Amino acid sequence: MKQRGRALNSQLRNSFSYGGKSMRSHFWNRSAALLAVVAMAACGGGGGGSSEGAGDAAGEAAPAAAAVDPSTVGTISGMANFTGGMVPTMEAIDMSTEADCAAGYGADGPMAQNVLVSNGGLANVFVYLSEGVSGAPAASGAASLDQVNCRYTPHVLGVQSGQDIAISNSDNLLHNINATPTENRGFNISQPRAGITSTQRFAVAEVMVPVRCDVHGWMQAYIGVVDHPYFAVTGADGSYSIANVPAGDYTMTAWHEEFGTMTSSVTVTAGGTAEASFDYSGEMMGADVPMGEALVLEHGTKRIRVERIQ
Amino acid sequence: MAHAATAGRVPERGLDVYTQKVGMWVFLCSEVMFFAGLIGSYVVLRFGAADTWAEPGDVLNVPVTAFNTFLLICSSVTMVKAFAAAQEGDQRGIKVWLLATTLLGATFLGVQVYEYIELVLHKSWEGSHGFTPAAGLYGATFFTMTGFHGFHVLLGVICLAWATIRAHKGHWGADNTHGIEVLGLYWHFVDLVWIILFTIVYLI
Amino acid sequence: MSEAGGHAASAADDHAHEHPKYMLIWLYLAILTLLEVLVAFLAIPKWMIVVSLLIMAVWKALLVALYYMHLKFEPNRLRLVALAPLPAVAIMILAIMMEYV
Amino acid sequence: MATIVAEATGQAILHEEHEQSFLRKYIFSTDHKVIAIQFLIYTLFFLMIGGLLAMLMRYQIAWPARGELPLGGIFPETMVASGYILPEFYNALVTMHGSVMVFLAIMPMLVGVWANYLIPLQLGTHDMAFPRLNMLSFWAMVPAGILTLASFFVLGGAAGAGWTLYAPLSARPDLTGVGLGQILWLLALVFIGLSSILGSVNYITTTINMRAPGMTWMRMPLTIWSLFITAILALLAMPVLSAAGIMLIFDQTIGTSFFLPEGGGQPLLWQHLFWFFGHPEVYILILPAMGFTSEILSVGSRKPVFGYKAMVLALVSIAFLGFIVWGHHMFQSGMNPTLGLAFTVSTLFIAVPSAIKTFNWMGTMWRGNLQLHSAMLFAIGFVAMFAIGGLSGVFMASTPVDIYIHDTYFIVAHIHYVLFGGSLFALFGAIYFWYPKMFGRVMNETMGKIHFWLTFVLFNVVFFPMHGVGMVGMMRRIYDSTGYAHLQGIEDTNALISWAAFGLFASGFLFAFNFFWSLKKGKKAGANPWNATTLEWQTPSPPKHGNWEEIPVVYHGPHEYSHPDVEDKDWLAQNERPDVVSPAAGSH
Amino acid sequence: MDWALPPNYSTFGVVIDQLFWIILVITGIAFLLVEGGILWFCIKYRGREGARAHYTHGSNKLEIIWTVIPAIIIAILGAYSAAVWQDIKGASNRPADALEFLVVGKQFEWNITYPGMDRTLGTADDFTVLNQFHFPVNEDITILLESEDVIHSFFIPELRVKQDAVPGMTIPVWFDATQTGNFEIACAELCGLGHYYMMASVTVHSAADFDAWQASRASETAQ
Repeated sequence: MKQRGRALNSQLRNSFSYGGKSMRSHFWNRSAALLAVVAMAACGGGGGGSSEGAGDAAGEAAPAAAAVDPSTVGTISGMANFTGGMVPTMEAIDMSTEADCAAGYGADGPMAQNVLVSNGGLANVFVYLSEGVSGAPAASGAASLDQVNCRYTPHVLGVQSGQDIAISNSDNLLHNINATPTENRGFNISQPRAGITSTQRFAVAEVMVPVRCDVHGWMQAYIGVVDHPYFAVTGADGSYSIANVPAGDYTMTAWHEEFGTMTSSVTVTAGGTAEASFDYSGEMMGADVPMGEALVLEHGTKRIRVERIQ
Repeated sequence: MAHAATAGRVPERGLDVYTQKVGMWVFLCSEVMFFAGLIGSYVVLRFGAADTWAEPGDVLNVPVTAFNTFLLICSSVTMVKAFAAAQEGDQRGIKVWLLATTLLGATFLGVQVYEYIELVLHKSWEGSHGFTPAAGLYGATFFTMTGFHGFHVLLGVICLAWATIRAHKGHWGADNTHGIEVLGLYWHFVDLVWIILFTIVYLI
Repeated sequence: MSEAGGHAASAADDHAHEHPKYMLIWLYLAILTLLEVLVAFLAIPKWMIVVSLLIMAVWKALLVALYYMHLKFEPNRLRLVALAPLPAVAIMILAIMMEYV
Repeated sequence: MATIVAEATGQAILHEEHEQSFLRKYIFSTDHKVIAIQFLIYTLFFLMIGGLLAMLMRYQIAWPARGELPLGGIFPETMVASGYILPEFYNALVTMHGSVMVFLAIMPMLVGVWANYLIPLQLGTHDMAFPRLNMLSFWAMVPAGILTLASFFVLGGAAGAGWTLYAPLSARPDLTGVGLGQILWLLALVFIGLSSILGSVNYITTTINMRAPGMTWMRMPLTIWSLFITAILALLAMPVLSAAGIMLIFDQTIGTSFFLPEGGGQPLLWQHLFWFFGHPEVYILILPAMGFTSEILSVGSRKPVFGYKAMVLALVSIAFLGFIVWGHHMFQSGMNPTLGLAFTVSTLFIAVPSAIKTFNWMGTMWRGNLQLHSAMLFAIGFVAMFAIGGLSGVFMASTPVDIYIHDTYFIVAHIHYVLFGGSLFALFGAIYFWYPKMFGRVMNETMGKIHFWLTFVLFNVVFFPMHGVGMVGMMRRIYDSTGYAHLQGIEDTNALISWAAFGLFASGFLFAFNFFWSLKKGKKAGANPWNATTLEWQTPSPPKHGNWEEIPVVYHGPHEYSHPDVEDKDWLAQNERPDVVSPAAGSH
Repeated sequence: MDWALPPNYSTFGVVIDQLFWIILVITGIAFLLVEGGILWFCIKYRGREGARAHYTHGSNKLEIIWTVIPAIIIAILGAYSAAVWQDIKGASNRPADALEFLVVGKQFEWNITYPGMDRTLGTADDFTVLNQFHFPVNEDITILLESEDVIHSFFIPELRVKQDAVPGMTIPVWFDATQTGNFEIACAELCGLGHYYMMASVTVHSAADFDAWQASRASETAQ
């Protein structure tokens, strides 16, 4: 009478994969190597796969956050533009099961935040210096991630590795905060009432760490972790600005949850303002979004599938 | 009713089997249940996902393991020989047979380690490199069952080594066979489990 | 009933049966192992292989238990101890297998 | 022969006594009585820990919206934030309350303490068959306890998948946020299994082979029978749990997928293995209590146990049935419904031996001369509460009714009537009863009686309403019930339960005070303060290392009270010959 | 304090409740007998100076009586329970032409897939709604219960329905509501830190209302 087997309707199912899958294969490669070393008394073999060391070292080797000498630094600013013409319409979120949250939205009701375009500017793009940074001040202060009306504020957050992230709940109902990084240690905590705050950290650079709430399937946020303070998230108008960047040549990367990554070279001069903008076109929808795993966002009746394309 | 009539009766004497032997058999009962848990899970999981199992010999090296099985059978016979020698007070026999058992057990372990290394490093399974416990239910059940059996053999070998050392000090003899018999029971049980495992894991 | 009496009796039991057979049992076991390996690769239906392999495995296990573990020569009460877990094993495996009926 | 060997070791033990260092005598002791006392202290400690966890739960259930947990500040932010117990901590509380109580408090208290203490004494032997294994069985519990306590303070907190550890929840750290805590608890479980198996081997072997001359099977006190049957259950059930637990550890750590459907594994397999262990475990937790009760009732009523043979048969049949009823925990689990049918019938039939036992206890009290001391009160309390627990069990054994009450507070009420009203009442009784033998002094009676009445009344105020809450439909392990429409209107009941629970917990401290106070100030007890017949009372209190100068010879059954042929007293010890005590008896 | 079963809205609930009350009466009588007996004995036979207990080892006749009587009651109860269970859950009693829904449990939400206007699952007009279960009254309903991650338990107290959702399995559950109304689906199996919050609304419509609701919902999805 039972139908065993995976899928009655595979389309409806979330093809699940472990955040830790890659870690698992690491484990076996390492164990196998270890076994080989022990058994055959061969040397070498244990070389592969320690990706964590670099991040840690960078974090710790960073010089103490000395006062910034204004004569050696400049600013990067620019825009993330959407050049695709027709802006994809965002899906409505059915929050009817959480009336308190739904009440916080206007007549249109809550909408998904995957692609927010205003006057051609693309919001929620995470931009950061991906190459060329040598040494950086240690993190200071705490970044904050709030949960307001069953949505994350902000939707995309940048933090420095080791920096405190104060996660708080402004809704008087249960949210859980389930971060599933691949390089860092993940966490899955909950905040059942308003006013509860919890502090978390990510030790290693990782772009991006997906964060979701399992109670409210539509709640999704991304945290970009880099090991220097030279990052920004574009605002509602698509603009960003990164101050106090030491003069030099850099590669800059922009990340968007639907459109993937773009890179650009930028040269910062002391006291100057360098310009770096990123143009996203509509064809990039569903591009390779570098992240641990495939995400299926289920918004009540609607579903948006963001697949990682190999 | 329960008192006077039976007052003069001969007291009951347990099983008429010495306590250590009873204790070992009782312990073996729990070992049976432990392996039943593992083997039972194996049977059930395999029924549920028969298509993910390899044909005998495809992944596992049957000839090598058959040889290993033969080693364990030999170690069983040397173990009973040691017990027989003890009963007859044959000191040389005790030492030789116990040593042989220890060595055979150790060789079994060595072959098993070799087998594991070959599997983990040089076999491929379902496209991925290396046949590991993470390689589906087949790998998981294989390594769990043979691994726990191997662990039992290891414990047995350690005890046997200790018994062999004692033999060289002249500890055992016609008046002191209990230790060897009890250890033998454990060792034969390990052999017996392997007979089952070899059949269901390697050959079926 | 002194302790020496009980001891001697069981020792005498052992003496009466065991010595000549140990090597013979070993031979049986070795041959059965060889047969098992051969049967496993015969080109006959799978169920026949499984059944014959299981029979041989049980046979071997019985040989070890009865002769090497001396169950053949032990008093019934000890045999009872040794067999006690088997019903539990059977119940466990059979009931879980019911999931597939 | 066995006896002689035992006697020889006994001589050696007696000889050794003077030369032992403190460490050998009290810490790494191989004396079964010292090990029993070690177990007693260990389990009383964990009983308190388990109770404390329950108090936190009760606070949360009664006042989910209040926050302001008293002393909430002493907990780290990962457990209690802004005065609110966090759901993940609540899950850990639920899980660890069950686990600690079952595995670290009740089970080792029933078996570790009393099997160790009573088996050699009541059987008339010098010590266990394997004293060193016995020591090991205690010391295997120590890492288990340490791992359990430590698991609260590791990243992610303690195990949070329920004491039944249902996979995949227990196997997937990414779904619970609990990582190391779960693994530590499983490791603790493996140690507990080891301890329990080593203990059982000892108890069984000792009972089979080391009984005093004349101690035939049908002359063994019912305590021994129940402990013997319990040991068999533990011996056959614990290894299965160990095997399953190890597979679960592998699922978490090395990438196997025994219980994970993503890799082809089967979540239901875990449930089958767990409950194959779990149901015998339930009887492990109650059978010894039944034994103590039979013993105490007989002594307290000054009557032989009513229907001794029926009691033994009932024990044996409960043990046997215990292995074929596990499926009744899984009626709603998606198990094959036909299998459910078979389990319904076998489960209902386990009510029969339970009924036999209850009626026989009542028969024991009937026309007795009841001495209502604390131990006796707890024994009577056991019968009364066990009856309720047994009767409420009929509801869930009936599968259709179980559809509704499964996983509701009705089940919680049932298990506590059996485990608290049953096992723990009997354990309190046993402690009051054998305390004089252990420490040479009697526990204070007044405090004992106050303790009984507080416990009895508050226990019922706590757990009886849970039946009602369950009928309303309140699910188990719910952090906050106020959000459900069908659960409106039970807040007051929940608050009442919580207040009573705090009182119940507090009454435990009266017991603890009595326990320690009586060590020094209790009335001195002679060898036999209760005028009891079994062998342990025929040696000084506390007994010396080795128990007996000379192994006693047993002449008759265990509970010969008020024998008409014995004139000047109302009891006849097992090693007393009736024709010597009272020549008239010899003529039978 | 209202300790009662919630009002019943399903056909199976009638027999379940009936059985519940039957057992309550039987166990109630046994309860009074045992507790009353204990209390009576405690008072009547409390220890007195110089009294001596009645010496007896038991009575085989009594043993047989109190073995056989419970056994008979239990056997009858068992047979009746088994019959009812078979009616409710037996595979052969699965309604053939029931309206089918797919219910997928996931931490911490219930995803309900509706068959659409063609009343069949697995067709193009299926649509999925989060945490809202609507179905028509007086009609055989079968849900196919699945889980994506851990074990959940689908529990609607008023319909006397409870069934674990097990990942890797599809378990059919059928029932028939007798009145319209609004209830909740609760999760009855510990499924993680949001277990207590895993609820969904249930609306039992009249047949016409259900069609209307489905049509409006389907059109909303299509645009």
